[in-house]
Order: sequence, then structure tokens, then C-alpha cells
Amino acid sequence: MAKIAYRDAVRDAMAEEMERDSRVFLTGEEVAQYNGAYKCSKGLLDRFGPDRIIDSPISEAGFSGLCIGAAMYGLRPIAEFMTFSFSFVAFDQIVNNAAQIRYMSGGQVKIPIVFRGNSGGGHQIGATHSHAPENIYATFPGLKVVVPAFAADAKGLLKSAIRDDNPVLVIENEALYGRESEVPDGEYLTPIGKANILQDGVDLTIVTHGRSAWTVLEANQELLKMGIRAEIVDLRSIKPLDWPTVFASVRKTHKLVCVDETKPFCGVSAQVAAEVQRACFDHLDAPILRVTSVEAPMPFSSALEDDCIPNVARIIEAVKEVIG
Amino acid sequence: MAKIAYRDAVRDAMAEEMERDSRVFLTGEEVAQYNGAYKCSKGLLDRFGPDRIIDSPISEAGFSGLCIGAAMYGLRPIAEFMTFSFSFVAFDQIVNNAAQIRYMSGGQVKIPIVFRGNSGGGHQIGATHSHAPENIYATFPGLKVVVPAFAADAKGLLKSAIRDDNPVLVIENEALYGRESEVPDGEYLTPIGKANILQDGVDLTIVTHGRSAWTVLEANQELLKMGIRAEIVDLRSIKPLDWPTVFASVRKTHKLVCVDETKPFCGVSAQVAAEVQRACFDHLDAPILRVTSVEAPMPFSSALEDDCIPNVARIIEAVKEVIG
Amino acid sequence: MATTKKTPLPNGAGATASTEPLPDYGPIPELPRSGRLEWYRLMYLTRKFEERAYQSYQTGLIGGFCHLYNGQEAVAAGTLAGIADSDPVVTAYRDHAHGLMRGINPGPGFAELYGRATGIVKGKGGSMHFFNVERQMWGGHGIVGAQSPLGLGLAFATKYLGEKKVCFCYMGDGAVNQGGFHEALNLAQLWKIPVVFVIENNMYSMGTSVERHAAPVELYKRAAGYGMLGVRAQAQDFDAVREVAWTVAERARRENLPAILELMTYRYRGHSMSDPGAYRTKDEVEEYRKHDPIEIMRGRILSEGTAEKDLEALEEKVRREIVEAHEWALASPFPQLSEIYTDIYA
Amino acid sequence: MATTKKTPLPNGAGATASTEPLPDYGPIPELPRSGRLEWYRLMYLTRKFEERAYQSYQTGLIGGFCHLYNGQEAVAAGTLAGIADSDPVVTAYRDHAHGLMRGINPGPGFAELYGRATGIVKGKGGSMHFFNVERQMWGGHGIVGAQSPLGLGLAFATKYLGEKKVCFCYMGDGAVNQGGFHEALNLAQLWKIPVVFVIENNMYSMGTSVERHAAPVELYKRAAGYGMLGVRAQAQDFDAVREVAWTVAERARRENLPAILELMTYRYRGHSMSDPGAYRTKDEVEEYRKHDPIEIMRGRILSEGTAEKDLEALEEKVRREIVEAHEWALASPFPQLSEIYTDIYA
Ligand SMILES: Cc1ncc(C[n+]2csc(CCOP(=O)(O)OP(=O)(O)O)c2C)c(N)n1
Ligand SMILES: Cc1ncc(C[n+]2csc(CCOP(=O)(O)OP(=O)(O)O)c2C)c(N)n1
Ligand SMILES: [Mg+2]
Ligand SMILES: [Mg+2]
Repeated sequence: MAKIAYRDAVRDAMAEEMERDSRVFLTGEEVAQYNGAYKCSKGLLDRFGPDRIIDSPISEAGFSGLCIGAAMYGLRPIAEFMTFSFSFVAFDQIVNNAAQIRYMSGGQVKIPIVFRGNSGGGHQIGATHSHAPENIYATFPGLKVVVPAFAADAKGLLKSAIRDDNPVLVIENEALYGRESEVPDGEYLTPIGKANILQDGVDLTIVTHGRSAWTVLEANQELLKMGIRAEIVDLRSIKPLDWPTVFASVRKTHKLVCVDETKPFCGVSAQVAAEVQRACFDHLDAPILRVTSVEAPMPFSSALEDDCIPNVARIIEAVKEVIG
Repeated sequence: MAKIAYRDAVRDAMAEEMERDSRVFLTGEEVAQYNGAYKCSKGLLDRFGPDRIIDSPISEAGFSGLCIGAAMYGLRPIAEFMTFSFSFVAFDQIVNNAAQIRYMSGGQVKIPIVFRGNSGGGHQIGATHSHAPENIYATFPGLKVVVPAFAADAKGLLKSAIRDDNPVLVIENEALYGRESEVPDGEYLTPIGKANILQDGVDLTIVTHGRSAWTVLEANQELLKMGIRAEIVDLRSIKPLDWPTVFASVRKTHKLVCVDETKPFCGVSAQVAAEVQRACFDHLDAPILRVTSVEAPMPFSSALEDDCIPNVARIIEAVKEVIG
Repeated sequence: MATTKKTPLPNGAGATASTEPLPDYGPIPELPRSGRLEWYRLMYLTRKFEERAYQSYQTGLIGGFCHLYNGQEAVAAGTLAGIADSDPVVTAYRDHAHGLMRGINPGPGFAELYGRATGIVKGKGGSMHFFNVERQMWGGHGIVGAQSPLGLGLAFATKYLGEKKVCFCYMGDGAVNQGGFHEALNLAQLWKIPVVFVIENNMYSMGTSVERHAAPVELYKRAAGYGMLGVRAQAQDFDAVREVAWTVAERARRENLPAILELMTYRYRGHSMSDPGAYRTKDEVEEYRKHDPIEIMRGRILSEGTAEKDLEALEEKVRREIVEAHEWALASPFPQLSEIYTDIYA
Repeated sequence: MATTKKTPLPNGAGATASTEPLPDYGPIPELPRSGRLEWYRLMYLTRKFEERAYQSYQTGLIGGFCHLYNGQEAVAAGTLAGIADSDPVVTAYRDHAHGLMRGINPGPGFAELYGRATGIVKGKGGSMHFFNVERQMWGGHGIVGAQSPLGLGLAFATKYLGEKKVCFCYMGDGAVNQGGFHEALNLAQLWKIPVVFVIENNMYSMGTSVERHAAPVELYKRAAGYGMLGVRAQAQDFDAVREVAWTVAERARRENLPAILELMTYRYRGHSMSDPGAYRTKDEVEEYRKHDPIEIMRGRILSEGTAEKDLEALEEKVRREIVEAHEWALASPFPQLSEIYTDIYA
């Protein structure tokens, strides 16, 4: 186990898979000569050359569609959005073409494509650049959506995504690129669709994912001091979502707080709460609470922004309320 | 009270508001000479002329953005999507520009714009054309989303939307255009943000909206025969959502079934279930059940499609399960 | 409603206009008589298939949209005859011709229209989604213009794999106003992708005539902004279409240079089955029917010495095939409900 | 990394190339000396504002993105001087110049960068969202190209209201590859909307040089596909820019004819503050700095007889204003948390 930065885990995943399979290529803005706007593809141009690491013009719909077409034909493209916020100009390509062509072709076509890039707020880049879109994409059957929080999963999930025969959105987070965490030595894959229990617990379940997983772990330090032992479930995959793990945990702890950076209205937490109340109705001792981004566009000022995404204070408050 | 078709209610709303305010104009594909692909703008070109009823090329991002810019400047555009499925090529314009420019400008700008068009499945027009996107748009702060089910609301909500100083998405439904229902005589507005109780009841609450409201009423005939008296709440507005009405009803009936045509994952029903379990936890006698579109792209064949959107059988099954 | 006078459709051969001179690759490989007859058969088959579809729609056997290609047959036939069978193609929702000409049998074709399990895409796609991937027909796409980056991607993949192919990506005149098409144009020219964007200019985008939706009406000129070759040709004559298609295809294949190929044509029917076509006059339609691509090719073939009775026999066979295919499709089962949940993920 | 040799930036006047001849509206209205001095002052103010912003960024006073306009000042100044104060304008995220030149005081400017309640958009938009609607500056927009249909819409509205205005819609060279821009071009030409798309061609889209992102590199030629006027001009010389801007603006205003105006310029700094600029050489940057728009205008003004000490006094005043504005901004309060929830809905 070595500690590496999340961005290097992303890079390693791409490099290993490109080494393994010549059909894998990467395109997106500034991925080649610039080594990626966030340096996630550092060194890949030198290593794999300009036919496989390709700088794109600012044409998200164009290069997304190109990659979908190439995937139909048998290549295995990785399309990088500089941030997932920019995927919105390619929205139709993703939710209609990538998600549905297999179905509409009666199974004649496979679309092994990865869309990846960072997401989320906290960097003062404003309302247009700070979307956390996993709830939006996960609503579409035909897509898979994973949101790795740690370097190990950033690597293992991305490798799985590249080998998957379906469109997989790998939603990273700018705040995490520089954070280091442990990564297994040697070749491994993290399965898509399996949640990860970050901490066993009995007092309540906290379901989280992405950057919020780190915030939950931070809040957990306080909770432990308060004598509260939470079971912390990092979803990792939003679609498919690992319901058995979530339900089992809630049936054990009888209480649930959901923490994630999507918006409250129809966010991931809404889906989790809706399914858990149905599946675990008799097990729940308290209402499920949700700590999410707030019901506002993301403001620029740091004085405001910190309060707009889940933070330690709001998590602790919710946990206290649930514990009663 | 006269009975008129939903499409005529839409037309009347536009005509009345265009008569009232010269800043209102309509654009979209085939809205002028063709009288609208679904005849919602019948006669408006003759009445208001080509400067105000404007046929657009197939450029949804272009004409949406044009309308947003014009709204910033003080006009009050109505942008018609031939179906809301086609709004996905204009997604960025709607969710970033229409939704957020007011905020990012610190309140300097108002964006009084209406996006309208039909939505939903049931017409064998396939996976790309059958989206029910109200959950997706409602996740974005800055937008308002209404989904009228009946002619009276189609007219009253559209009139309110046109007068509203914010972007309002009026999501209609192809299946409803031809259906007739009663419309008040004379001038009236349906307030945005107010649900409508279609039937008082005590045994359970059914929260629904859009085309599903009709399906619920149909199912209700059966339920009444079975001696089940449901309180049927037609949300009408998805955002803002009339929580007081929903909560009051559930606190009275202690049981809830949500029925709507959005997908299950992070659909409108997920949001309703999540909020109701939180606000009405101690009042709920049974898990909230959801009847939604299925977790699949929309197939073409009528043999499959009818089962993919909420239908009477699935509603009755859910109600029975909740009643226990 | 008054319609402006449209460009006439002479049976001209080759390009009528282009943004730069076409290259000269010498004479186009000759199509043997059997090959020409086969293309005639496919055009005739398409026409008869759609005439039957027209009836089936009116008797309620088909639901949803149904966009007919009547009048445009030489566009698909001529272009497909100008490339190799192994070259990938992709088109919009007006896709019956491309599907049938790329090997979809009328039976699975009708079965698809009728929503049957035996449909070419199992009843899941319908009229707008004719795919036949084993013969390099990649659909059938319903969102206007959204197939243009897909065609680019298919072509990209062939180049990536060193296959020396060209992809023909078809689209309507109305699709030129979708932004994604322009992104595809720039990428194609910048990255030297062997793709040809074939604009089937039937002069209307639904009820909106070209002069009301595009500035200017010469759509091949959109290529100019990208330093790309843009070519316009009349497209009621199979041979003329084939020739110009072959030339731009060879250019793409040999030099990795993309192009726009604007083919001037006309649709006899409404935009879809539900369109009464009030935006154009009966006279206009009749005028264009005089330049029927199937009649033109039929006359040519006869004049080249094929006996009329041989042609009639071929036609009779097609008509029988259509009847049988229709009946086979009608006798086919609807898909099981469990089919809703298959083919979502691989 | 090697960079290809770029077009030199001579101090040429007027258009250097266009898709069709420019109209002749007679001589451009003269700008009185006071007006010229005021534009010089605004360019100088912009430069000093951004030099201060550069420092503030490095000392951590500014978070997020900060895109500087250093080197491009004559683009905004020359174009804005070529239209009326009442003509609407809109731009991308590299918007400080357009904001300051359209009346944003440096105080609220800095306060915005520093995320303060007194910022021009209350600390909610930051560097990328300078709006000053009362002076017809409609932002500051972060999504590349997404402002192009907005500019079209502003122009549409002025025409709808019969105002005889023109809208200048600014964008970077990289933005020409966004599909929405093309949809806007077609709509502008088709509907005769008085909008001018001003391409600020600083030769790089982030780290990607024009020849690596656009085919061909002459971006004004994209207009040709739409039968639209496309004009290219060198843009380090205020007067030259003003003249060509006035001409295309008048054309738009009088005849409702849109245009692309491609202005050749250069940015001295990285794409944003976090960009080290490894994709170009120091030499290249130094070469372009020799054609500094502020130096060029200063020389011109001096040669026209303004006394150097008067100019120095003006400059000194600006520098003091900047210091004071910066300090005022620093002393300003951060917004209250309740501000998160205001300005969402009207
Ligand atoms: C993005 C999008 N907008 C609108 C539509 C609805 N629509 C389907 S076909 C069509 C007209 C297209 O005309 P054209 O491109 O000329 O092709 P043709 O039908 O003439 O073959 C329209 C508006 C759509 N499918 N997709
Ligand atoms: C749709 C979209 N994609 C990507 C980005 C990220 N991005 C911001 S600026 C930029 C480069 C733009 O270059 P150009 O248009 O030349 O303008 P300049 O910065 O040179 O003024 C990129 C890629 C974005 N903001 N929006
Ligand atoms: Mg057409
Ligand atoms: Mg640039």
C-alpha cells in the first residue's frame, strides 16, 4: 500500500488500461500537451502519443458524440470533461445517445465509453462551474455513475469503468485531486455497484459519497468524541446503487443520515431516503435526515460558499437530531 | 365553465397574455405557419403576425439562448420545445443561463421567460422522444417547474408563468392535448406553487401530477368501488412544491402513494417520499410507495410501452399494499 | 399557403456546385449490369416497402412516427453504391431506405414498424431506429443532428484502426442548424477524419422550407467556414449521385479529408405520416414527381438493353416479397414484457 | 515545447481581411480629444486594475478563477468606442475590461474579486461575472460560447422594440467551436438581427493554439457559411479597432445585418492565474509585448499634442484611484450568510 494523490490514481488507471488495451484512447480539452487542466493525464501524451491522447477543441457535444460513435465501432474511449459542469452542453449526447442507443438498437450495439471529470463546489468557481450532477445522470437508465472518494477507488473504479461494456460516468472532485490516500499495490479493480463501509457502527448509519465522504470522516472525529459510533457507508457507485449494503446497515442501526453534495431537490439523498423508508420502514427509529448542497446556485464568495455544501457542522447537527 | 381541449387552453393562455402585453412573443419550431406541431398555437400567427409568432430553425440551444437574452433585456418570451425531450440539446442554456444569471449578476437581471412543450411517453415515439424531465429541471435552484394536468391549469398556470418574472418551465403532455375538461369563464390565474386536491379522502393520500393525475382518477373509480377513499393531490407545481398541502394530507390519512411519470431514480416521487417521511414520520402507518416510469429507456412497441408508465393496475396494486 | 418556386430538379449528372474543384481520380469503377439491377431492385423495394407502410399506418398497424423516403430513393441508393459495403453509415429517423439497402429484410423491417419481437431491433426502436450493424448500418437516430458526431466517431474509429474506410453520415437539411453538426465539422476537418456529411436536402424541415430555416440556402457552403470541401448535386438520378458520392468518398478514404455532400431531392409524402403538408401546393409535389428517381433509373436500364419483361419480373418478385414480409410480420408475436428490461446494459 | 510562429501584430488600421467588401458610410464621427483621453484612461485603468488583481491573487485575496485582459485592452476599448453607450454588450469570463469600461468602478470591481458584499454583483459572481446592466453591460459569462445566443437575444430585443441599437457579443477564439455559437450565427443572419460577434483572437484557447483547435485559423471565415460578413482586423491599435468596429456596428444598426468581427490580439498573462503558460515561449510573449495597446495609444496621444505631464497626471490619478479602490474593497464586509438565499428568484 502506497499513499498517492487522487489525481495520480486517476492517471495510473488510465495508463494501465491504455497499456493493456490499444483500443483505449483519451480525449478532452487540454488532456495532452497541457497534461490535463488538473494534471490527471500527466505524462500520458509522452507515453502514448498524439493518436491516443488527443487535445480537443472546446466542443463537448462534438467530442462526446465522436467518442460514442467510436465506442459503437469497438474502441473504448475516455472522454474527459474539464469539469462535469461542462457536460451540460453535451447533455443530449450522453443521455440520449450513450444511454439509449444500445436499447434502441435492440442490443445490436455496445457502448463501452467512460466520461470522466471533476465536479462539485468549494473552489469559488461560481454557479455554472460547480455542479454535482450525479443525481441527474443517474436518473437515466442505460448509464452507470460512480463517484470515487479515495485514491484507491479513483483508480479501481476507473479501471472497471474502462473495462465495462457500458457508458460509465466517473465523477471526480477537484477538491480531492490533491488528497493522498492508500492504494493497493499491483493490479486490482474496484467493482462497480459495491458500496464500501468506511467504519462499522451501531448508533446510526451515514450514507455518503464523493467529497462528502471526507467531510463525514472529519465529522466522525467529533462524533467519536461525543461517544457516537456511526456506520459510515461510502456508496462509491450511484448507479447501480448497492441497496443490500445500505439496507443491512439501516436495519442494524435504525437511523440514517444521508450526506452528499447534490442539490436537495431530487438529489441522491432523496433517492436513498425514499428507498430506505420503503425497505426499512419498520426498522427506522427516526426520520431520515439529509445533509446536501443548499437550495441555491453556488455563490462565488468564500464567505458564502462554505455553507453551501455539506460541512462538519451541518453533519453533526443532523446526527444529533437523528440520535435524539 | 366550458369544456375545452387542453391544447386550446394552452393557446388561449398565450393569446390572452400576448393581447395584454406586447413584450410577449412566441418562438419554436413550427409554431407559426404550421400552427404548432401539436396545434397549440393555432391561429396565433394570423392574429399576432410574424414579428411575435416566429418559426425557428431546429436550433434549440440557439433560440433558447436568444429568448433568455431577450428576457434579460425586458421582453417576455415563450420558447416552445416541440417536445421537452428536445430541450436536452439546450440544457446548458436552461440550467446555467436561465436558472442562474440572476443570481450571478447579484440580482441585476430578471429573466421572465417561459419554456413550454409536451413531454412523456405513451405514443410510441421511442426512448429519445419520451422523457418526463420535471425532476431533472426541478433540481436546479432558479427554475420554476409546473406540470398542468387539466385544461384549467394548463391555461391558468401558463398565464401565471408568462407573468412571472422568473424562468418557468411549463411541461405539458402530448396525451393530454386532446382531452377536454372544464375551464373557468373569464380571466383567471392559477397560482404557481399551489397543489390542488382533486378528491378529499381519508384512507390514504395519492400525490400525483401531469398525465398521471388522469390515470389516478381512472384508478380511483376502481378504488371507490373497493370502498377506498383516497385523498388525491395534484401537485401542479413541482417547484416550488406545495409541501403544506402534501404534509397536511398525509397527517390526515397516514399513508402515501406517489404516482408520476418521471423515472424512479431521483424522480419527483423520490423527493416527495424523502420529504414526507421526514416531516410526517410519526404520522405514517406504512411505507410510502412509488408508482413511476420503469427503470428502462422507453421502448417503441405498444406491447411494452403501456407497462412502462404508471397505469391503473400498478396504481391499484400499490394502494392495496399501502392500505394493507 | 404560397410556396416560393423551388429549384428545378434536372436529371443532371455530377456536382452542380462546390466550394473547391473536385479531385480527379479517373473514371469511377464500372457497375456491372447485375449490380445496377440490384440497386434498382433496392430502390423499388424501398418504394414498395414504404407504400405498404403507408397503408399499414393508415389502418392503425403502426404507431408513433413514420417518416417516408418516397422520392428520395436515389440519394441512399446512389451514395451507398458509391462506397464499399464495409464502409459504415449512419442516418436520421428517415431511415427505411438506408436500412433496407444495407441488408435489412422487409420482414424484420415491417415487424419493427409493427412493434413485434421479430423486428430488426426487437420492437424497441421502431421506424426511427433501423440498425443493421452486421452490414455497417449504425441506425436510425431520432434527435435531429445528433447522429453527426456519431458518424464522425465511426469514421474516427476506422482511421484509428487503420482500415481506410469512409463513413457516410446522412442528415436532413434542417439538421444543419444544430450546433453539434458544426462541432463535428470542425473536428472532422481539424483531425482529418474520413467522414462525409450527406445532406439530404428535400427542401423542407418539417413544414419549414429551407429559405425560412437556413442562411443561405446553399447548405454545402457551410463547409466553407471550415476550409472543408462542400459539394452540391442533383439527386434524382442514381448514376449521377453514385458518381459524385464515389469521388468525395475516395477523397475521404485516400486523403482523410471530410466533405459535405448536399444532395438536392424531394419527399412526396408529408414530413411524417401525421403531416397533411399544408405548407406546399399539390402542384409543387406533382412537379417534382415528374423527376421520380425510380422512373429515371428504370428508363435508363431499359434504354441500356434490359428487356422490359425481365424488369417486370423483378418488380413482381419484389411486390410478392413485400406482401409476404408484411404478412410474416403481422403473424409475428409481440415482445414479452420481460423484454422491457433487456438490452439496457451489455 | 515548440510553438509555431504567430502572425505578427502590426499597428495596421482597419480591416485586414473580410469575406465581402465593407460598406462605406463615410468618415467615422470624430472622437474629440477629451474622448480619446477618456478611452486612454479606461485602458490604463484596466491595466492597473488587473496588475493589482494579479498581486491580490498571489497574496490569496482572490479565490477561484481570474482571467486577465493584459495586452488585449484595445479590443474592448476600440470596439466600445465604436458604438453608443446605450448599445448592449455581453462577454465571456475575461470581462474586467468590458466591465470597467462600461462604468464599473474599481472599488466594486475589487470588492467582487475579493468576494465582498459591496462587489458589483454582491460577491455572488466573482471575476467571471462582471455585470453593469445600467450601462448595458450584460455580463461576464463562464460557460464558453454560451453568451453568444444571449448577445443574439439582446440584439433581437432591441430590434423588437424598434430601438435601432446594435449588440456587441464578445468571445474568445476557442468559443467558435461551440455549437451554440453556430446556431446563433444562422439565426442572426436568417432573422436579420443587429448583433456583432466580436472574436477576441488571442491565439490561444487555454493552452491550445488556434491552429490546434480550429480549421481553418481564419475565424472570420466561419461567417462565410452563413452568407454573413466576416471581418478580421489587427487589434492593438485603439483607433484602428474603433474604426472597423464602428463600420460593422453601423451596418448592423442601419441594415439589421450581423457580422463576425475577428480582432487579432494577445494576452500577456496565462489563461487564468493558475496557468504557468508552458505552451508558449517567453520570446513569443516578449515579441507581442512590443505592440502594447496602451503604449501605442499613449504615443499617438502625445504625438497629437497632449503634454506628457498632463498624461502623467492622469495616470497618477488612476494609480491612486486603484490603490484607494483596493483598500476600500478590502475594508468592505463579506456578505451575510442570508445572502445565499437572495437573488435566486425575482
Ligand atoms: C433536436 C430536435 N429538435 C426537433 C426535433 C423534431 N423534428 C423531427 S424531424 C424535424 C424536421 C427535420 O427536417 P430535416 O432535417 O430537413 O429532415 P427531413 O425530415 O426533411 O428528412 C423536426 C423539427 C427533433 N427530432 N430533434
Ligand atoms: C463549455 C465549456 N468548456 C470548457 C470550459 C473551460 N474553459 C474556460 S476558458 C477556456 C478556454 C477558452 O479560450 P478562448 O475562447 O480562446 O478565450 P480566452 O480565454 O483566450 O479569452 C476553457 C477551455 C468552459 N468554461 N466552458
Ligand atoms: Mg428536409
Ligand atoms: Mg483565446
